[in-house]
Amino acid sequence: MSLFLIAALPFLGAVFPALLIRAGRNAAAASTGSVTLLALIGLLLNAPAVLRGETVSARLDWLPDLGLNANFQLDGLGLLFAGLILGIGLLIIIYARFYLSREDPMGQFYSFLLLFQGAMVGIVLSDNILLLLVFWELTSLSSFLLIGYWKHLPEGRQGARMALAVTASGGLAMIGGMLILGHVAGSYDISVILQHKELIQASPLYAPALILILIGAFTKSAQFPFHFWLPHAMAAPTPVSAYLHSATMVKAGLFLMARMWPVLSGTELWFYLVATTGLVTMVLGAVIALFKDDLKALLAFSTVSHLGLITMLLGLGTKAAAVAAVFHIINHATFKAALFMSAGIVDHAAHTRSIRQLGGLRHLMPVTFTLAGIAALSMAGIPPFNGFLSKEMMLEEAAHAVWAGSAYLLPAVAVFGALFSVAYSLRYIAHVFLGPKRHDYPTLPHDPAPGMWLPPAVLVALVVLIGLFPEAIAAPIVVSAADAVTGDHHSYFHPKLWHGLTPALYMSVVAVAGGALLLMLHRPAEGLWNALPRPEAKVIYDAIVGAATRASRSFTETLHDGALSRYSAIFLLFTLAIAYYAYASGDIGASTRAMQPITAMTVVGWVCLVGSALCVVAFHRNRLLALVLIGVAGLMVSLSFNYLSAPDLALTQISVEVVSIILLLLALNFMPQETPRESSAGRKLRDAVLSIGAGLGAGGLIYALMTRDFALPSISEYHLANSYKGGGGTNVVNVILVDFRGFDTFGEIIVLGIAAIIIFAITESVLGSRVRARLLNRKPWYPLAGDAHPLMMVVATRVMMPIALMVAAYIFFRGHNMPGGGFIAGLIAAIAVVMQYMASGFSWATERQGLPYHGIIGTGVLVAAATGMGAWFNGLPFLTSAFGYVDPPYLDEFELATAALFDLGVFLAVLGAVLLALQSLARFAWQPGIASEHPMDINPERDEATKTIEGH
Amino acid sequence: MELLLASAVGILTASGIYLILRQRSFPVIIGLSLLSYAVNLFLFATGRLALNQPPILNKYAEAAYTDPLPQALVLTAIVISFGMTAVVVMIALSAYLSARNDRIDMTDETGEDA
Amino acid sequence: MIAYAIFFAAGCFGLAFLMNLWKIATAEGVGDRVLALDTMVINAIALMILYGLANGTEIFFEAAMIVAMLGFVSTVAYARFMLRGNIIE
Amino acid sequence: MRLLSRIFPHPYLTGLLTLVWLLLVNHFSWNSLVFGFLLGIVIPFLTRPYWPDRPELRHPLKIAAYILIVIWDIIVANVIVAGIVLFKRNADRHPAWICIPMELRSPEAITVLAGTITLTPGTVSADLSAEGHFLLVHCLDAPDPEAVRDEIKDRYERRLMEIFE
Amino acid sequence: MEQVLDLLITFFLVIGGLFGLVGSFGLIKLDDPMSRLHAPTKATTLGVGGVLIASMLHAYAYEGHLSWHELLITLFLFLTAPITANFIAKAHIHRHETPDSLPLAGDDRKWATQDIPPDEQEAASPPADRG
Amino acid sequence: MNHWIIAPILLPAVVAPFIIMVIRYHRDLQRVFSVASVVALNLIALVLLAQAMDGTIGVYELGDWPAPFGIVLVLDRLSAMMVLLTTLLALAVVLYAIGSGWDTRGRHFHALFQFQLMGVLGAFLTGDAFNLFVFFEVLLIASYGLMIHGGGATRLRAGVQYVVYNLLGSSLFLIALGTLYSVTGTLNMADLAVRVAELPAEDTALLRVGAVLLLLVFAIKAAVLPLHFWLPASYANAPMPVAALFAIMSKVGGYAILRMYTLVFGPDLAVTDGLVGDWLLPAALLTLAAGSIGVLGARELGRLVAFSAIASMGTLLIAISLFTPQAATAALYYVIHSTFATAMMFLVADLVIERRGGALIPTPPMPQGGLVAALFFAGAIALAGMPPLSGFVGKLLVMDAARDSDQVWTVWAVILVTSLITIVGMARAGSILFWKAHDHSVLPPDPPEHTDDGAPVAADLAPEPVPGLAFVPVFALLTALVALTVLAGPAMRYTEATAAQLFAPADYIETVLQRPGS
Ligand code: NA
Ligand code: NA
Repeated sequence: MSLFLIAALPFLGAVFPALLIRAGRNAAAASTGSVTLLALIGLLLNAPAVLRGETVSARLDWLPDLGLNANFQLDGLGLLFAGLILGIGLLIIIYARFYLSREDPMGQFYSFLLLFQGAMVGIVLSDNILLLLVFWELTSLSSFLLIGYWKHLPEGRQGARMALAVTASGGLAMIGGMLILGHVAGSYDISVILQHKELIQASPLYAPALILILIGAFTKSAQFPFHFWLPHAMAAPTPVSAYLHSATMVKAGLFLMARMWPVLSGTELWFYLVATTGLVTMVLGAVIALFKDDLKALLAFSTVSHLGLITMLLGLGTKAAAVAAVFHIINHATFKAALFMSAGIVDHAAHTRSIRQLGGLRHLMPVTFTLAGIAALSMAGIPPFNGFLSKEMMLEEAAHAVWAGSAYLLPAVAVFGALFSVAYSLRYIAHVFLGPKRHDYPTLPHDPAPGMWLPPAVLVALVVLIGLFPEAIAAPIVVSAADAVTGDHHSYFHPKLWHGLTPALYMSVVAVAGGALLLMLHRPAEGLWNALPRPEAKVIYDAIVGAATRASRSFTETLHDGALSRYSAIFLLFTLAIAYYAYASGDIGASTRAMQPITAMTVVGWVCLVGSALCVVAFHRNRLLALVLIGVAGLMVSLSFNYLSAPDLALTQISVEVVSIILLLLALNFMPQETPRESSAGRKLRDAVLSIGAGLGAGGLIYALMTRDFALPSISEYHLANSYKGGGGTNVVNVILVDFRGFDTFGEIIVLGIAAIIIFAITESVLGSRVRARLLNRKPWYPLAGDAHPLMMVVATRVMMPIALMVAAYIFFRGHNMPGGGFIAGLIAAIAVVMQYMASGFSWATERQGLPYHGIIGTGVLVAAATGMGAWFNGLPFLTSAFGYVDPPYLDEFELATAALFDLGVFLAVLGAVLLALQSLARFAWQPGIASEHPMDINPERDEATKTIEGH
Repeated sequence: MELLLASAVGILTASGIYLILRQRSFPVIIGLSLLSYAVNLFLFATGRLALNQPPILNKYAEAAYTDPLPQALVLTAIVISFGMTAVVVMIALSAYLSARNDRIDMTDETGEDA
Repeated sequence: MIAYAIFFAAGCFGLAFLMNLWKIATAEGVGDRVLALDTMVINAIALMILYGLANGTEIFFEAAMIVAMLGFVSTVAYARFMLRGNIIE
Repeated sequence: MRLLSRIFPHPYLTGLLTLVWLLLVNHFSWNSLVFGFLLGIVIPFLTRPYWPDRPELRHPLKIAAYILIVIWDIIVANVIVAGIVLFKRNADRHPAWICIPMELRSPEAITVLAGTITLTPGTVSADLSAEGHFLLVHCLDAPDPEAVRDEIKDRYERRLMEIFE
Repeated sequence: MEQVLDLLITFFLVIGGLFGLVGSFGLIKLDDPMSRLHAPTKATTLGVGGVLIASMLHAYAYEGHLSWHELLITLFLFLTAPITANFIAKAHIHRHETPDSLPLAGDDRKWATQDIPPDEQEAASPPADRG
Repeated sequence: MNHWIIAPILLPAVVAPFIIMVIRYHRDLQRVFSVASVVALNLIALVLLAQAMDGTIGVYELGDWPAPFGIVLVLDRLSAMMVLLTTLLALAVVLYAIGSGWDTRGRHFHALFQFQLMGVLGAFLTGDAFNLFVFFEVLLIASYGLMIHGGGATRLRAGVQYVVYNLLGSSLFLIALGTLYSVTGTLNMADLAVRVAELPAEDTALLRVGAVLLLLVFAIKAAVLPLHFWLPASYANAPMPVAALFAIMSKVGGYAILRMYTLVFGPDLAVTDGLVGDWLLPAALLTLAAGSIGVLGARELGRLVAFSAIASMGTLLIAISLFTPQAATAALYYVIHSTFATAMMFLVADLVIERRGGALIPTPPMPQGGLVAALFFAGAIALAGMPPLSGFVGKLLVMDAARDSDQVWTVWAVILVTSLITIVGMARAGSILFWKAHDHSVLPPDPPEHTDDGAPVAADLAPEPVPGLAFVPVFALLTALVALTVLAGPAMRYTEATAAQLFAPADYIETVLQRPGS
């Protein structure tokens, strides 16, 4: 079967349990099992070739430019691991079916399990380290899900997060290492990398790459000092512990070290990093395991210890050690998985995992006792079980290893570790199964259904058989795996139960005897152990993460506390700094333009403009006054435009000014009339400095610009030259607006339209909220004057408004050739209407004649758009203008231009937008029933009329 | 003349910025309109200054014209900044009415976790 | 002669401008300031016309006209605000 | 007739607007006249909801006379006011409020009167009475308020009565 | 003829300038708010008027055609000046005058500005000094 | 005459006013037209992509005025890609807005939505600097409306901040453009490129100021530290679907930087030497750091996602600021990922908030918790850059691209460490939101008392969600991420070609400045 399919099957299969769970737990389990079985069969179909020494591979380009490709290969090592993963996986699936209770969502469980399985298979089949990284991180994620499977358990959630944090960080480190490695080797394909041992080990980047990769491996395989996450992962359901955290995932680190063994191993650095770490881990794990009362904790630390053992073997760097490592990987997987399952059975049956509450179970659970016993003896390294064989090989290798010049240190420590592992293994038997039967089990335990003890039974059978006939059963796979690791053919592998009185034998006798002795001294030893001060890894971890979280929270919330004024200050400071840097780092030539004369009149204008601006600042607390002063400033700006040959701008500025002020006054009516004094002196100083800086910046920049000529002639010369010929207008500004750059104007009226509908929308939502009630019975800030609609104003408006509209029309029509245009005309027309609103009141006016503001805006934009699209029918681009001259009888000829139509759109959009905005604001004050039925409050004529009517 | 205009732009900018850094929404809005004056004058002046040379073509006589392009740009800018002012006024008003508070900073709340 | 006259008139209105600004800066209360602003607007109209006269062009006329027409709108708006708060009730 | 008044809600206004258009264009041409006239019809038609009742003008011709008088008064008034402003010490001035009872009733007439008062001799029409029958006028310098009141009533209101009512 | 026109133009310009100046000067010199209101509403109006007439004559003298549109501005000013004055006066009355400080409004008893509808009398905050 | 180029701008510009005037009061019709328009936009975008695919550059001279005197729209690989990206995102967002009923919690949602699209698409297509400003303003003002859609005191206050800050930005934009025009005398980007290259070397200071100010403007949109402060409050308080749409808005900033500083102020241009890279890369690194720290520190889901958006902008800007074709390739790939991932996460956040509120404190289990949790998990994986989703590929690409930079170690360290921080933060949030809910100790929270007066009264603005529909776009975005991962090869070939086109601007300039035909 194709490797792609083998790797993909679990992922594809992951959907089945999630769906089939509706069809029942058996269906879910069956589907999961069959998927796994299928993959296993697929794998075994490839086995013969692999055992023959071939390498099966399947390659698919995924991201060739990056070198990340879906390249898979299957060699001995891959076959071994894949076999473990799928084989044990199958047993776990069966076991879990009976282990999980009805409350547990089993579909989810099996889906996660299959995801994990797929990721794991992916790791061991990858021939591309980037691809391997993908699967690597996936195992972290899926194990996160599986550990947190029991959501209601806090230790489950915390364990999951801890495991994720540790393994993921390792994975991230590994990304760095792998990128370096691939860079050095010139490829990310493992098969290629393995060719370049010398190149890689010679590279200066070897050390960082190795360290980063090892961090990845160590975290995954729970090597000291990253071992602490594994015991907390035991909060997961026992099948998960058995599968991920003893048999497979924690072996991924070992797999990686084995994978990279040919290129990375054999250096001092490798030896001291890997061997030492392994050794320390092995001893530490063993010691801690002895003093754990929780069955699973005991097994967890024993796992840590055995992983350390294997790591050490790989670290030694000798081929024989590598072979031993491979062999022990198999053996550990068998007996440890069996032990976990038995622990699960005990937990299930006795509703406790605490050794202190157990003992004497052999009478109640003979089957479990037998299985657990054999597995534990194998773990202890007692003949004739497989654990004995690999431990012998380990001790053999340790015996010949020289650490920092000392020939004894490493063997001694190894024995010490082995001794402890004997002790805890025996304790697992003695304190749980042996001894007198107790009467205080939480519930009376009994052997479980076969479905639950058969899986471990299968593994235990392997434990025994491998122990008895290693050559027959284990040799082929071990050899081919070892070949894959060491890179030579037919590695030496001839384990025997008895091969004479070797140092290894003495060492293991010492270990067994010492172990047994130590177990008898367990009580005092425990007292001693508890007396020892030892750092609790979880406490430290929690402290670190907690501190990090608090730190980042306070960092974030201090900087992003919503103080806009600080945000703006930072923005200004940064801008000034960068701009100054840009300026200072460039060269500036001398000014090239003659300046315009300074006349008395301009000085007066300057004084007024600047004076009004400064007054605004000085008096800004009185908000109404600030608005008056803004009005002055606006007037002065408009005069400046006029003086500097920009009549169009002057017109626009002045009309915009009026509308803005009306808008602001409408808003101010509902806001506080005074701004309180609340800035500290320091704050004011800061702001003053910043503003002056900004002022100097802007002023200096524009001065420098004005006093220099264009480096190259401006494109506006073309506009001047073609405005009349091509645009049909003599007001170049207007022609630019409606023709050369009509598209800008199109966008601009849309901005206005949007502004208006936003204002409308806000009004709607505010008036639709609780605010409305408060608005309805709000009291004015100050007592109001009488005579809301004074007679004189009303009468004057009746004349002024039509005239204003007339002026608007005039401004509109002349715009193309003289200052003016649709925009200004629109504003004037709007102001004319507003005049009416101010005179007789909004409600009266709208009751007399409601204007469809939305419609006007929409029409405006659509007219402009339609005008633009008109050009399409001549096969010309959007907004291409056309104009011609009409010569009617009796009258002089006049011009017709599509630009005028476009300008009409502008006119309408502006008119509608301004009115909709003002109307929305007016609605805040509008209260039902106040609509006066008369245009003016006081009207003697009207009163007389009514009197005479009453008279008759 | 250039000096006067530049200094005016500078002072308008400074005044505007100072108000924008205040703590209540209304002065900030006032500051924004002062700033928009400054920016409009700035943009306008990038066409260089000319007296009595409005870009209205004279069909009959050769005449000098000031640069019309910045004027068109400023017109667009004025319109847009008007729209923006309208919107910000409205939002500020609604914010004040809804929150009974016209502070521009939201530090009075525990984070901004709305 | 006319040139001098224009210069004289402009001088007067310029001076008037400064007086208005002075009033705006020093007056107590808003009412007087609005009045001063209104005056300023009217003076501005005069100045625009004079500028047109001085340059012999009518291009600046519309600006003056619009100011004349709209200047009073903002003045009325300010006053209405002082009277009624809501200017288009 | 009704149709006519519907199309021409305010004939005087139409005339005024046409004139305004011609002034705007600032040189006479038939185009302008026609176009201005059209607008002069269209615009009042659009705005007539805001000017429901059409004012009655009894003697339109007397308007001209009135305008001339007012213009003359304005000129005189300005000289006087200038004199007061420039040469009279504030202490010597006698500012005063005066209340003017009006016979005029139509809002248009009242407005014209008030406007005239404001534009002429040191007087500003400040406010209207609650029922609109009295005008509150402020005098810049009026040693004898009664005289001022009588002059206003005699010189302006009487003429306006002739024109409007 | 030229000279006459020039003289006229000059005359109107000078008059205009002076009146404009006086108007704004009055704004500063006069010591009570209502009196200040007189100066601009008239003097300034005439000041602008003078300039406008000058401008019309100037057009006649130098562009050869009579320019009428200055009349528009005059029209606008005459139309609007009373309104602004009226409003500013009302604002003043509202904020600074009491019924006792004004003459009695005949039979109508109250002046419009002080004739406040009962439901609008009480305010959120006590009227502070708001000029 | 090929009018396709302007279609994506005109269509929404016409649909929106139509919605405003004709069907203002017909919610369902509005929905129909809005969706129809977005679907049409997608088709148009595909056509444009097909046109740009082979590397030809399309120019549309508005008003038939030759460049540089008129405004031109330019279609190249980059703009085509960004346009399609936008329309795809828009489809997901508009469907979600309808499905969740968000579009009915205030007025004119669909009109504003269309205008927003118009602005964004215009910004991607225009070849004129000032026109770019106009489209920035269009998209900004529309975004103001969308950001405060639905009202509510806090949202409105955040809205004020958002608007004010961006108004500062707009002012800066005008100053920058003015400066550039005043020095070069042109506004057309291609013409700018030509003229900038011809500038005398002894008179560069003013141009440099203009160039750097422009960069700052774009940096604001791209939320580059320390100009990012506007983002968290705005995004966190905006309606989540709107925030999802905003995912493309920050990309506009990135796009503009990439466009302007390859076309006009190219990396090897002497005049603007050392203006960009010198500080943009460090700033980008800090942005990434600040973002991930914010993720870890967040108390509230909306802010968590907002900060992860900042982080992903940081990663993007790292790639951009390297200014090499390889880095640009990575950046463009990452743009796609970041847009979809951020948007998806905002939508998921909305699913969560609608069910149990946004505060990161344990509450009882929510309806459809499993499904939402799965989606959250996927989104978190994508944003944290974990396998198997495109974030991982993108991260690898960026790191790989940084290899030749002398900052390589810093870049790698920052990227890897921040990924870890993000992972921890996301795990924390997910565990609180979805696992802790099942803890037996968790009690339902007290009903919040009404502090928020601005909130619309439920009665008159009751949302009418189409429950199933809300999940569709979320899954669609997830699918997009998966597709982007699986098809990373083809995708990267396109971005590679795009980057190549960007770094060889001669063709662009040539095509724009001479009229096709003549
Ligand atoms: Na004004
Ligand atoms: Na403005």
